[in-house]
Amino acid sequence: MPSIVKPRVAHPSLKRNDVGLTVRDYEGQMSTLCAGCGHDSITAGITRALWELSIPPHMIAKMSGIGCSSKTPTYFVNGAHGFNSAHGRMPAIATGANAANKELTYVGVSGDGDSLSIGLGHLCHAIRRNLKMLYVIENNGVYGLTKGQFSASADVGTKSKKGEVNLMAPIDPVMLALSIGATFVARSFSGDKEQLVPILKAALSHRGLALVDVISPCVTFNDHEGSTRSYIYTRQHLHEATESNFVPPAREIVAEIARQGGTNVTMHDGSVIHFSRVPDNYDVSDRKAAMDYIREHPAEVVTGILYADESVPEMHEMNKTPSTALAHLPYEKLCPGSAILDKLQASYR
Amino acid sequence: MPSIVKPRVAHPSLKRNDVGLTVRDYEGQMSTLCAGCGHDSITAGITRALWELSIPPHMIAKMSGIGCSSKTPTYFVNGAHGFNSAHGRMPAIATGANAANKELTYVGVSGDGDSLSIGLGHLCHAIRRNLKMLYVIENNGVYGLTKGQFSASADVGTKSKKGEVNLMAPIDPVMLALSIGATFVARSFSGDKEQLVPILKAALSHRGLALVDVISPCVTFNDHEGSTRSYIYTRQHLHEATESNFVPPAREIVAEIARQGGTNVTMHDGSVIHFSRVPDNYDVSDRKAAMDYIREHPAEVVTGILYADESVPEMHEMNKTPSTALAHLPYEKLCPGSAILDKLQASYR
Amino acid sequence: MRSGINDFAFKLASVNGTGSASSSILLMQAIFRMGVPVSGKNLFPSNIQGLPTWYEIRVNKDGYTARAPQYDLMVAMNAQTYARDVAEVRSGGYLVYDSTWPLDPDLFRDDVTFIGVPLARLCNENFQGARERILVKNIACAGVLIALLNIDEEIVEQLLDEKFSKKKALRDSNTKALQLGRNFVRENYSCPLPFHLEKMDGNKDKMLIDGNSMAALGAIYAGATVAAWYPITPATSVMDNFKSYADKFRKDKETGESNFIFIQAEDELAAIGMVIGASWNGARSFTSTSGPGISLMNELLGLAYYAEIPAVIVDVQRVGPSTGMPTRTQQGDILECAYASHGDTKHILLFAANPSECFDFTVRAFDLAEQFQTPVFMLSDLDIGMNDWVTPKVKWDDNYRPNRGLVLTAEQLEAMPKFHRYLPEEGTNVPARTLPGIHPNGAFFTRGSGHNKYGGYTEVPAEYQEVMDRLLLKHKEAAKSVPPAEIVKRPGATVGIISLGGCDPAVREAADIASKEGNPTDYMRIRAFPFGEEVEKFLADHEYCFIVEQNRDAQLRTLLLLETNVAKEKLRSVLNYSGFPLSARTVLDAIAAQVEELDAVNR
Amino acid sequence: MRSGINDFAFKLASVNGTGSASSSILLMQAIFRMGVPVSGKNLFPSNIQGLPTWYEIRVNKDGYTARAPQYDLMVAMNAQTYARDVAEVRSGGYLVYDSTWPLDPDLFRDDVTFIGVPLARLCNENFQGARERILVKNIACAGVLIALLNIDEEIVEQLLDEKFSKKKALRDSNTKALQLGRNFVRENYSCPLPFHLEKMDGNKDKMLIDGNSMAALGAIYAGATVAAWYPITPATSVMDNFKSYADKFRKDKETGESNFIFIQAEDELAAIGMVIGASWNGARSFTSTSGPGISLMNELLGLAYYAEIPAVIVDVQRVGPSTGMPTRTQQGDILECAYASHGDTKHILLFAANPSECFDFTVRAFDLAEQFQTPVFMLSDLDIGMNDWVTPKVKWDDNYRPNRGLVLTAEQLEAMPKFHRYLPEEGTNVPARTLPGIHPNGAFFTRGSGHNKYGGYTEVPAEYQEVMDRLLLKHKEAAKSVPPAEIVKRPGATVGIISLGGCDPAVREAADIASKEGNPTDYMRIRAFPFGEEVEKFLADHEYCFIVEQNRDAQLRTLLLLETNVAKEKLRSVLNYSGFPLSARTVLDAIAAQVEELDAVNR
Ligand SMILES: Cc1ncc(C[n+]2csc(CCOP(=O)(O)OP(=O)(O)O)c2C)c(N)n1
Ligand SMILES: Cc1ncc(C[n+]2csc(CCOP(=O)(O)OP(=O)(O)O)c2C)c(N)n1
Ligand code: SF4
Ligand code: SF4
Ligand SMILES: [Mg+2]
Ligand SMILES: [Mg+2]
Repeated sequence: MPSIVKPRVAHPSLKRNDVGLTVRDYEGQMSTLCAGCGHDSITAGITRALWELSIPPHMIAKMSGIGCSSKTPTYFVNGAHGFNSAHGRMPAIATGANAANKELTYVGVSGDGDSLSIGLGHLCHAIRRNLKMLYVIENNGVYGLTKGQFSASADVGTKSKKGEVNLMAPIDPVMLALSIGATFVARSFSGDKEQLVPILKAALSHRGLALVDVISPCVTFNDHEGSTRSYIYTRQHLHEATESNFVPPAREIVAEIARQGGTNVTMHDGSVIHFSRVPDNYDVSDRKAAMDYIREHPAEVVTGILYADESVPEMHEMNKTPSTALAHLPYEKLCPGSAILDKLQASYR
Repeated sequence: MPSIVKPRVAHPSLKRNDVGLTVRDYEGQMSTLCAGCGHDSITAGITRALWELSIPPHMIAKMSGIGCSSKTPTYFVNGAHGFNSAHGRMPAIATGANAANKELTYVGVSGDGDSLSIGLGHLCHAIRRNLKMLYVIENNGVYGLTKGQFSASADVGTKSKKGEVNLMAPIDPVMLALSIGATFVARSFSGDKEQLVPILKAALSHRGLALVDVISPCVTFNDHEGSTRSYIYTRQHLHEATESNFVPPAREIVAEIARQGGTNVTMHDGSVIHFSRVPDNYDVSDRKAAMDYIREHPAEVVTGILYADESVPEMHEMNKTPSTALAHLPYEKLCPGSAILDKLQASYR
Repeated sequence: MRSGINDFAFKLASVNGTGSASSSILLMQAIFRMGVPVSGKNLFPSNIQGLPTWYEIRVNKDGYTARAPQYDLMVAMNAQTYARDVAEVRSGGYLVYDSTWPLDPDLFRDDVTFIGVPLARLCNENFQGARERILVKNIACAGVLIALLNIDEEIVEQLLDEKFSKKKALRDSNTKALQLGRNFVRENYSCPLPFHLEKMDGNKDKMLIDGNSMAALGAIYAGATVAAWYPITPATSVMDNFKSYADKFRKDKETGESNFIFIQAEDELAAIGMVIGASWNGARSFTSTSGPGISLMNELLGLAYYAEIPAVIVDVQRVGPSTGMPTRTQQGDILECAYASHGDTKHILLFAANPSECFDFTVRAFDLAEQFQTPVFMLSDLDIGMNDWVTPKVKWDDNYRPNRGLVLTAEQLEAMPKFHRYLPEEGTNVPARTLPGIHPNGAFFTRGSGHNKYGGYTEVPAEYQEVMDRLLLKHKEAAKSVPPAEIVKRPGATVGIISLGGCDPAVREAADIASKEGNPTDYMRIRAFPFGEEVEKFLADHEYCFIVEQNRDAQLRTLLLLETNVAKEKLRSVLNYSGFPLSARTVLDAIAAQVEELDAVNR
Repeated sequence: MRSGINDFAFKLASVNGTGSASSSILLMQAIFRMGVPVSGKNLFPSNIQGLPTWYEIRVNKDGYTARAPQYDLMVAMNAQTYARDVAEVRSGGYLVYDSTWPLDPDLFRDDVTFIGVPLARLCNENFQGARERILVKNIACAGVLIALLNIDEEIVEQLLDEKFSKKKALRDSNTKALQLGRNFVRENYSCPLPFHLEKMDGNKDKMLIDGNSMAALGAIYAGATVAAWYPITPATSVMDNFKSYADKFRKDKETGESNFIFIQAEDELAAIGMVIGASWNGARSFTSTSGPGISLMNELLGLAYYAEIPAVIVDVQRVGPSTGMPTRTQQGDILECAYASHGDTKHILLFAANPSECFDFTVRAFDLAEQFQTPVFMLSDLDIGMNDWVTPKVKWDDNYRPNRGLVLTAEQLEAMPKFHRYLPEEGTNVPARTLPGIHPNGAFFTRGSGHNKYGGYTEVPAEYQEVMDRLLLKHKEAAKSVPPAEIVKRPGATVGIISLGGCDPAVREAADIASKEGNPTDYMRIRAFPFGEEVEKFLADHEYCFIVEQNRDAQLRTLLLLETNVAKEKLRSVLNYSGFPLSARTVLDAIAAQVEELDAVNR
């Protein structure tokens, strides 16, 4: 959460969007994440998507929980309102915020720890309410900020930095969301901005809750024994400062996932993930087909918009609220007045 | 939770199980639920299943949260240990209990409110840990004990006693569990003991967590406007004691679900549920097929054992604990002793 | 003793789920309409059907509405609890029982008059169907009481007309049942009993209503638009009522749109999260809950405190700890609310003493929450919240406008070079806030992590402390804005009684009795925390004070001890944590015992 | 002033994620092995890489290990914080900087000696690759300090040998880097500085370790078998260490089986639920967490209190409220822990003051939790938990056997007609419990709802109260079993200082200084709640007491005020809630200011 003010150089030649702003106007503070962290790439993607959609910065509400991922709202759209709340509670707080003011664009950023463990119930219920918001899970399989414990999305067989092997079945946010009726589900990879930005734009334009699971490698805690020589230095000695005390310089992993056949991407720890894209003729309106497609491709991480249904009313529609924000309704519309109170009280006898 | 001691008449002719006990020995206190509540039928089913499996009563741990359903452990196996804990936390408490003593048989009873709202995260993570236990959700679509609010399993379009219509997509515990890797998933109906008891027995014999979702009609709050004349009496007057103050006498709904074609069952509110059974050639070992089968039969409540996988290690196996209960390991096995402490401390310099 | 015209108490013992509460309420309403001050306590179990339940009704021409210490008449309709119920009748009192079956001779008492009415037989002979028979039995029983207690029949008939205006059949069977009961006693016993009712004019400007309804109405009038909650006894009916009122008063006639949103959350953590999110975004938002919910809200309450976000929490207290006794009353959440959350926190609490105050204080809770940008707890309890009280009608000033506190307008922001979230004007302790979406200059970043007065993230000690110190001053400052303690002085009093919330009727009655007995005491009813100067003064002015409250650990005393200058020895506790509403007798006995003790020491 | 041989302080300013903490610890270890009392405070940010971080090291031949008030030497390796760092050097002190790049002339100070070492250049010239260069720069810097402070080279070499026994290449580059730094200063500056190190024998029977390791070890030795937790700074390393030790000492050599289970829960609500479930079932079970976790555990802590289930919670406190400053230290959870949960509750707290006590008190926490069948909090804080302290080695008595409290055996149960869960023997307050599965006669039903002394469900006031009253007595009774306060008396003292936990070194040092200045004070270190008689006595025996603690709201003072007979005026607060460990200076200044104030009043 520390933030460092970024030097803002005005480039008069920069392209402007429909509200007259350049992409620089959608940037935030300087990131304090580890160099090369996948989350920073997602930040760049979100920045771009919001700019391309020409959403006025002050009409954006950036919501997050706690974690490295949840810090990132500081790093995009300085001119937006932000709420870095408590671990796991973002969906609940976003629900309240959205209830109060439907006029803003809600960008929720969370981590796999934040959303699949402590906040799992809230995520599922936000999905049920079909809250209109972009909900990004920056999914790295670990708890970054608390130094590398497994998250619930860690695959069976994954080794942690401490050498533990995960044996529990992962919770795949995509399958979970599909199984409980989510109306927009997508997956992407932090390193593929070409794919990510359009997905984010589609998600931001969705009628209800748009869940975007973005695989986002953690530079620092996705390493495993032996993969990186220098790590040994810090891991070796039992009696070590508990601060993660050396983070090797690393670079962001970038890869464009090929339309045909997909792409192998090597992670910081040397492991290889096969990313694929859903085929062009893929039907995003068939929930069962989406689940089938994912199950039929167990060896790869299927990316793209996996399911979208624009027919389901979002929370406000279900609740028939007026078109203006509840927060801004004039008090005169809200108070029944003394005459009604007197009448009502007269009936309590 | 109030309990009334039941008169215990000894029938010398009653059949005895392998540990020499009659089914009466597996009964509990007199139920204080509403007459006709589906939960009481499930209690009877659990009683029967435990008796048939000849599990010594004191080797049974009955775990529950809070709700009408969660009260039921008082109503079976008086001689077992019971823990009526806090709302939604049963899976967590059961996890700890199981961790401490793997030798007991864990019978978890919960409600759809208890497990699909406040306790949803704990349920999902207990499934991931594949905790060896029977986990029954007594699913009535409402919060019985707090008087009839919708639970997360209420279907779209359901009307509450107060006349509200539910618009949110339900969380189906079966689909949810299947999507996050549950190793045993079944569904049944409280009124069909013929089906329920064998399912419960299979579940109790499962290697890990066996989730059994039992549709269990709530007599009192599943009624909707107009269905039952007499209800009008209590619902009418705005200014009414908040205590649910009249509960009409009702009878348990009993129905045996036909193997072929299934069975229509009329609920207390006059609505009809079509229960079906999975076909005889149904393959319980195929997770994808299970999800498909359910999705392909949207108009009916598919019952039976829907998925079972005995190949996945349960929590203790994953953690390689000894065969005896951790709680009963002698202290001598646990304490490294002074010599090791001295040596260890000598190294901290 | 007290028994006589318009001054007696009776109790109805029954089984829950039979509709007995409805007929008890019918009687109460009738008595209320007769102009006689009345109070009713519904003592119900934590289940839905089939367990013992009681309804106590006290009538008192002088307006004392605390729980009655003993019963002149018992209506014992529950075989399961006969023995207990018989034992509770005062000597010289009466007991009504269902004589369809003979009563165990062991249960008879020489000093009590037994009135047998074959209610079951009468109903079975005259009605068909199990359902109907159960229901009408209660009405028949009401008929019995009409005769015995001289309850105005016309009023009862009118009540039934109102209740069943659209259900002729039900209306008719009710009348029939009423008459069955009434006629049987009239024919077989001399009616009315020596203590009974007579019309009077004791309920002017009063109504008969529960606190949860009034709290809900308060939220409506305060302009709350976002209600988020999770069901829990005894707080559920706050939200049930809010929803009903909102459906009635907040739906746009033309468009059918709802000028509110009502969210049943997945749990209490979510409920308070939603309230915080909505308040952050400028809506008046609230939740209602009870003890277990407060425990679960602890973490986020700290966030709201530290990030300075308004939040209104209506806490209808029940008996703790843990699940405790969910259908019994207590004042056990005082400390949990005052200091909720880890780290250094202090919250604003309001203590409502009756349904009318539930309304007033809920409205004020919203004003205070926004004025001080912090969580405000409106504390009531099961007794106030779920029982019907004879309570003054509240007045509404149509000139009232919400105090939204310092919220910058678009114009103000336009004229502002830079907005700093936590920078109050020189000499004040509450900074201005902005609402998202109002103006680009108002954008800021909210966080529960360390921040400086500009709103920036910090780990610098002085910057962190500066904000924390101001929060403390802000809380202190709120003492001037919360409802002051209510103080009743009596000439010659040197001792004070201090109490709060639902203890009020019992304490007032006790003080009156003591005064009549020559022991005048002053009385201070605490209505809010932080405490104002009047509280300090009252404490300073009295030799010692008895603090009457309904919990084991003297939580109000604790708060007074910690947050005023009072010396420890001054504060003596009178504690009742039985789960039942307080009676004047309990207060008097406890004080008498302590005074004796004090005298013994001084001697 | 204090500077001189084996009596000075220095600070290393760096960027986190560069490995600087490792080299700082290397220096501390070397100093420790030289026999010189030393303390180190790692002041790190709440992120993983790239932000300012500091490491403060104080050496003091007299064993004062509180945070040093000012620095004789600053190693300023972070350009971002130069200005701040330069300002913090004491007049007459020294500053080491990287002279690869010129220093902004504005930053120079006349009263400080600047020592430029071209560390980056040296490393770039001698090493390849960005990764290695970053790492060795810290070691080169350590070389500089070896020369300047006369740190024993042999010891450092030996430490490196131990550290890299299996990594020859790394070992070699470390030596090379060390020499680069050392040689450069030796050649360019006069070494050592006037203040520097000399071997002595000040660390006999001591070790250098952090509190979280020791708490973990305590859990191992206490026989804990079920560990459940959710990661949170600064408590995470308790569990990391528990896991490491358990893997080492608790794996069956023959079978490879683990005689423990380690569960990373989905959140803190689950973690405490697991502990309660496991304890209920007879395992020694614990969790470790920090403030936000305690808030989330509130509801279930009430369940454990009321249903009387043991539970051990290691709370490593950090700065609140809310997320606060996760990597800073505070004592802000005292009240939250003492009265956790809604309703009337009181818990047992232990306050460890150093790593050795973390071990002892964790062991005792298990004994107390089982003896009193209730949650017990072992409170430490970030400073104790995560910093390395020179702390006495603990002794282990091999005759120790866990105090499991009253647990009935199968034999006892066999001989028992009927077991009643909450029925203690006459005159005692702790009932016997049974463990599931032991014997059919031991089966009982546990609930958080109202229960009577037999364990049956109840809503009857007297039955409920009876259990609640006993719980209060039980808590009181624990005062005799918890670690008593540690009291240090000085002749002539009329004033007392009271403190707790990690304030201890600073308070001791302050008391020594005050005493030397002719102001003797007595000192009482509270080690547990409930308070024993010695606490009452100390309070009674002193005219007034200063209570030194690290939070804004005087939480220990609050607890003393509430739970002893002390008069309010006696207790005066000295508060430090900066997030940094306390120094003696802070204590002395605050006391002096208050004494002056008191004198003014008395004059
Ligand atoms: C109540 C609470 N418990 C624990 C923590 C500690 N904590 C901070 S971030 C985090 C996990 C973050 O993991 P994830 O959401 O995956 O984010 P990442 O850092 O991996 O991006 C935890 C456990 C906390 N802040 N609050
Ligand atoms: C923390 C907390 N919040 C709320 C409640 C109130 N409460 C008791 S039971 C219940 C819901 C029960 O619903 P379900 O689990 O479906 O059980 P059912 O009664 O329908 O069988 C609620 C909300 C509580 N006991 N604890
Ligand atoms: S620890 Fe991992 S997730 Fe966190 S900032 Fe560093 S690379 Fe990113
Ligand atoms: S309220 Fe419904 S769920 Fe509860 S006991 Fe009655 S019928 Fe059963
Ligand atoms: Mg993560
Ligand atoms: Mg239910």
